[in-house]
Amino acid sequence: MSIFDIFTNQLLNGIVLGSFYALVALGYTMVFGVVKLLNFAHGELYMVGGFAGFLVLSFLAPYLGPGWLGVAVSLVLAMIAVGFLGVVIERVAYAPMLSAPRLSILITALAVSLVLQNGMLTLTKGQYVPFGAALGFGGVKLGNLFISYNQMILVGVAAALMLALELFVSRTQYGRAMRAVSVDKDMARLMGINVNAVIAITFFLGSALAAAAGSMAGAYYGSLWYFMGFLIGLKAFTAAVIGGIGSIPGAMLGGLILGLLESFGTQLPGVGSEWKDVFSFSVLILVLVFKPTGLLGKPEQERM
Amino acid sequence: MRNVMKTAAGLALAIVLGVPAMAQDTLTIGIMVPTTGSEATYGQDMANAVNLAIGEINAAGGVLGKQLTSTIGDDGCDAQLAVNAASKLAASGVVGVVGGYCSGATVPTLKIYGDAKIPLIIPAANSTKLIPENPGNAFMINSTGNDQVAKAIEYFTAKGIKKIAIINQGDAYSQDLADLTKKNWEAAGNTVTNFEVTNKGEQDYSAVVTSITAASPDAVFWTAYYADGGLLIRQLRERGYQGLIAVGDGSNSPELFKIAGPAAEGVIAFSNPTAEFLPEAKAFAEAYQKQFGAAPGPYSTLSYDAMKLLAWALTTAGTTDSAKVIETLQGANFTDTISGPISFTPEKTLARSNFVVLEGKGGAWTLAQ
Amino acid sequence: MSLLDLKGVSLSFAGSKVLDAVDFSVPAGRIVSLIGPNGAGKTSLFNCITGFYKPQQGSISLDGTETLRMKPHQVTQLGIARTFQNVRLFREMTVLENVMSGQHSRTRAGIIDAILRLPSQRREEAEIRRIAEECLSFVGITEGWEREATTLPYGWQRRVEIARALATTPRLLLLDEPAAGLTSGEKEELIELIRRIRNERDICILLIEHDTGLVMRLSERVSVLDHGVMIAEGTPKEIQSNQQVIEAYLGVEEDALDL
Amino acid sequence: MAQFPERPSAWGGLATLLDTPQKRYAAIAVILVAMAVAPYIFGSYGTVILTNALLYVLLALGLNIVVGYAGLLDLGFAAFFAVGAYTVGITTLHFGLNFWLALPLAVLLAIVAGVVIGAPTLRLRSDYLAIVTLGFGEIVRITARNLRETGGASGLIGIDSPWLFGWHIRTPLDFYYVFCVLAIIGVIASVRLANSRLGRAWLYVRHDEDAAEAMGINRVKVKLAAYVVGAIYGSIGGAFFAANLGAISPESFSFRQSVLILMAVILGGMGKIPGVILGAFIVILAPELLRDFGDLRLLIFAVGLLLIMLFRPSGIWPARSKR
Repeated sequence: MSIFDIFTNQLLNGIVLGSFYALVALGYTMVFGVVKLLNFAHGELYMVGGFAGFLVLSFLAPYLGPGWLGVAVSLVLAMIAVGFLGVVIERVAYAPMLSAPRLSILITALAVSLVLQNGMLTLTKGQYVPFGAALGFGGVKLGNLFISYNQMILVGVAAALMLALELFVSRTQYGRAMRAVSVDKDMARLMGINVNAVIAITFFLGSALAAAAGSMAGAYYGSLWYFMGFLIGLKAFTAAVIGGIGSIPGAMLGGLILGLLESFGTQLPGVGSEWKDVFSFSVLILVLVFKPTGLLGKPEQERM
Repeated sequence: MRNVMKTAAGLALAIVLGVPAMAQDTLTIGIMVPTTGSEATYGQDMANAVNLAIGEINAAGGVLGKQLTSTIGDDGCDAQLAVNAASKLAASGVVGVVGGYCSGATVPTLKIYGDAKIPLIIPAANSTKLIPENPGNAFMINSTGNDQVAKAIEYFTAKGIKKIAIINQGDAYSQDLADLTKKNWEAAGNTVTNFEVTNKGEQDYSAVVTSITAASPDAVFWTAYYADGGLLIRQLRERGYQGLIAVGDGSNSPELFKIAGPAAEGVIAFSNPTAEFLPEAKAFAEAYQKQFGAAPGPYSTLSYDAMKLLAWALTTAGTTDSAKVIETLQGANFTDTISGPISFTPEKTLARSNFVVLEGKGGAWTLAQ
Repeated sequence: MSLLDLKGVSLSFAGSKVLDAVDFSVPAGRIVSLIGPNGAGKTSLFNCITGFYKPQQGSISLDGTETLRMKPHQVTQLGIARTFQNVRLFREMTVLENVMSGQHSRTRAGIIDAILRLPSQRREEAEIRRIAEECLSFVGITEGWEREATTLPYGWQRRVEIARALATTPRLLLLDEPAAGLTSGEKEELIELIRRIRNERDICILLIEHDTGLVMRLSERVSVLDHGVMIAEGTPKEIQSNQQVIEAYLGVEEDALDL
Repeated sequence: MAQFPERPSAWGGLATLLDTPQKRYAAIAVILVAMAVAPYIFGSYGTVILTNALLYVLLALGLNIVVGYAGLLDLGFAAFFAVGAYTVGITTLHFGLNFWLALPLAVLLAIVAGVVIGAPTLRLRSDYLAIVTLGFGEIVRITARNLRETGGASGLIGIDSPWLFGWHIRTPLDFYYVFCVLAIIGVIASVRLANSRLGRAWLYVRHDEDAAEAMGINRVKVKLAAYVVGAIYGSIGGAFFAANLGAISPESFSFRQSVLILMAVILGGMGKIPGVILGAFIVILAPELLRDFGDLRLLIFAVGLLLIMLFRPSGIWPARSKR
């Protein structure tokens, strides 16, 4: 392989990985934008989404087959189920806490994350679960670059979901209400916006996106594990902050940047896979020190 | 109110921390494995196998006229939790302990079992770093990393391989194996094209795969566990890597095939003897499947043998006195195993290399030619 | 000789001008008021003087020392103290602890002194306490020092805030609408207190106030800010008859000026 | 003015409960005696667990200064714990340094690390600070995992236990008493800091940064002081942790460790010293108490944690005395 081939291959790797990060980062950023909460349980929703997709697929596979059709249907159902789970979590765990000290909410989120993680540990007895999708190996070869159909579909679906979200937030009445709540909750309430409904929709969408990422990851990579949400949760959190937390395009950009940083970091001499994460986190810290609001975040409000 | 709370808290502490009363008509075996945390899968496989052995021993009349029971000390593959678990097992009057999966978590417990003079049989943990820390009561029945590396290099050399890529997972076991392989492989005048580290639970290995295929080594050696190994193998083959793929003994589980699918065809594993290809272990594998509804894990056979060995040592010594039991173990030449005879070096490691070479064929491991 | 000098101070947020080339000075030993309609930029000017906002242009100096690039805590250290428009006492802390905060920049005990309770640290603590108590007594709060500050009646909280500012031993004290929300009796006490601060402690006073009656009685000089521009300066009498000032008030908001 | 509540203090409601010196001395005496005899009541396993709990008391007190006093959300506290442990491990193993010489070195390195990471980041918003500290924690762990000097993933093995005036601190019982002393010193230092100029400044900054600055307080400097004090606590804990276990590996300093310490601080009630102590005991004892539940115990612990947060969001320890 030439340097160019390596470059294009790593570019592709970074885009695929970045799509997952971006989908999960979107949930972080939406929830933060609307309720100013770092939802630590978000990575676990990705994990639960993966398992939900697996469960639905194992029921549907006899009828729809384990190919993309079955996966697509189970993806949608998993998104809906986990979306509701996200709403339930918000109602049960976060809503009563919104007036409590900030740190308490954060710990509650950590507790929710532990409940989901260890609940799944108990259910699966810690075993890896093969997802059971059969997606085939086909693809297109461009010189030394092989792009599989799976990768195309995956990136395509991720992009479509993100575009749909962007349209929802910028064009619909709910999206406008969401933005109003994120600017000033009390003012939005005075203007007759049902703030609780907006929060519920936000959690639903964010959780559903994480579930979409989880299901797709299960289908694409092939296995599920109760602990799989932790690492991607951390990475998506990083992506959201790099892009500017609270900003939807920022989350997408941050996800993509982090994915590319990791894939090129692996290839860089002196970084390599061994130091890849140190590299990513160092970039994160540098971004925050020199551009504290992230790349696309709004500048901090003037004080006083 | 405050006083009531305090008293209640004190009482709860006393109840829980207090030494539980031991029934006199049974002997308790401690099992120290991770049953929570990231390594829970493997720990559960091992605990199951030990309990299977205990069931059989009890059915055959028990040991020293008493039935065996077991108690699990979850070490969570974490040094601190392991110390707690070991202290609890040591304080609960176990006659012996079978356990030790994560080398890093096992090391700090050696001192505790040593101080409590409890015989410890380690079925899995095989980092060479355990050897100098052994106070004399611990016996490693898995061949050490040195043996595995020797086997791997022997195999690669025989296949005419010159350039290899080594990938580990950044944990004590797989890093030790990777480091030893790199050192000995380069000492033999060969090349290591890539030395990569992945994170556990990271599903996307595409960047590493690209990096490896760009360097086009003759073989890829994955030194860590099957769950992530399966994903890596799949991604290597999907990206058109044509060379040999070899895995260490942490990946010798049949589960590898479920995760990697057809990509695992032709994969080579250097393995301690696992159940499915050992003729002696057929009955064991069936019993295991029946009782636990899953195939045995990578260290199930050794855990089973470890329990059998401990029972044998207790019976042969004729007492639970630990000095006698340890002495018996040191002189053991125990053949009633499913993974091959067990005897020990003066360092209390397995006297022979038990490594075999396996090959993935038709979704199962077979002995390689 | 003026204590505080502002020359050509301009401040804008996101393109809109909040302060436009403001020239302003506070003569030593005087009580000066800054008035103007809502949104004229009075509090912004305060924030510039105390270092919270960084004006894009101009110069601000206290007794000849340039403060424009200083951080708020450095400005305080230099001798400018302030109160806030909406009282900002430290929650969950006692009255005394609130006032003790003023002495922070005048003391130096660090981590090691505190852990070892060195004699110097204990002396310093006693001194901080003494000054805080003295400042509280000065503003007329002689009891309830161990109460949580934010549970005090509103008028008291205002005075605690003044005591807290006094505890920084300032040369110039900025009061942002000190009479807002006070009863008429309390306002009388406030006038008395502000005069005492100047007379007994030799601290120069600059206040923002909407209660024009109070301003006229108390101030020795008055400056008027409108739309970020300083439109008039003079004695209370001069300001009362200044046509531009009257127009500014009438033109913007009728209720802003309760003459 | 008795109808107004007194302000909550670092002691929670204890100050009003133990309102006379006699009661206080009696309480202290009871606690000291209980600490002294505990190992003989709870046996060897109990001693190990209690030692662990005391280590967590120390770590949680340190993090409490950062989170509870100064209000800085630190998700990478284990990094300082690691700095202490590895400094002692490396210097005693590779350079043959005496433990008591390695200890101040560990503290010094923690201070340097605290300043290097804190100085540029402490002006950030709290959410960003959380992720920066998290990233820093991961960087430290991965670095420890990758370097040969730190023993890689296997970590360092065979760290000598220290001698003190001819006493070889070696057995679990020895270490129990050492950690008792450390915890007591930790409590005293925390109380003294809380009641000092700096301790008050932390609270001022936490409650209202602007008002604090207007009072002449340099918020970055004050926060940095809190961060550094926390780092010192962490590194001392780490140093003795290394000496006690004799073996350290990167996995002991993971994000989970940071979260566990943070939980100790918040469960009991941050900013309240008895609460933090209680929290440390809960996070160590609860998983041990639930050991018999096997797999389920982490789930039970997690659910319990969630319930506590929902029903007592500011921690278990009461803020005020309810006489």
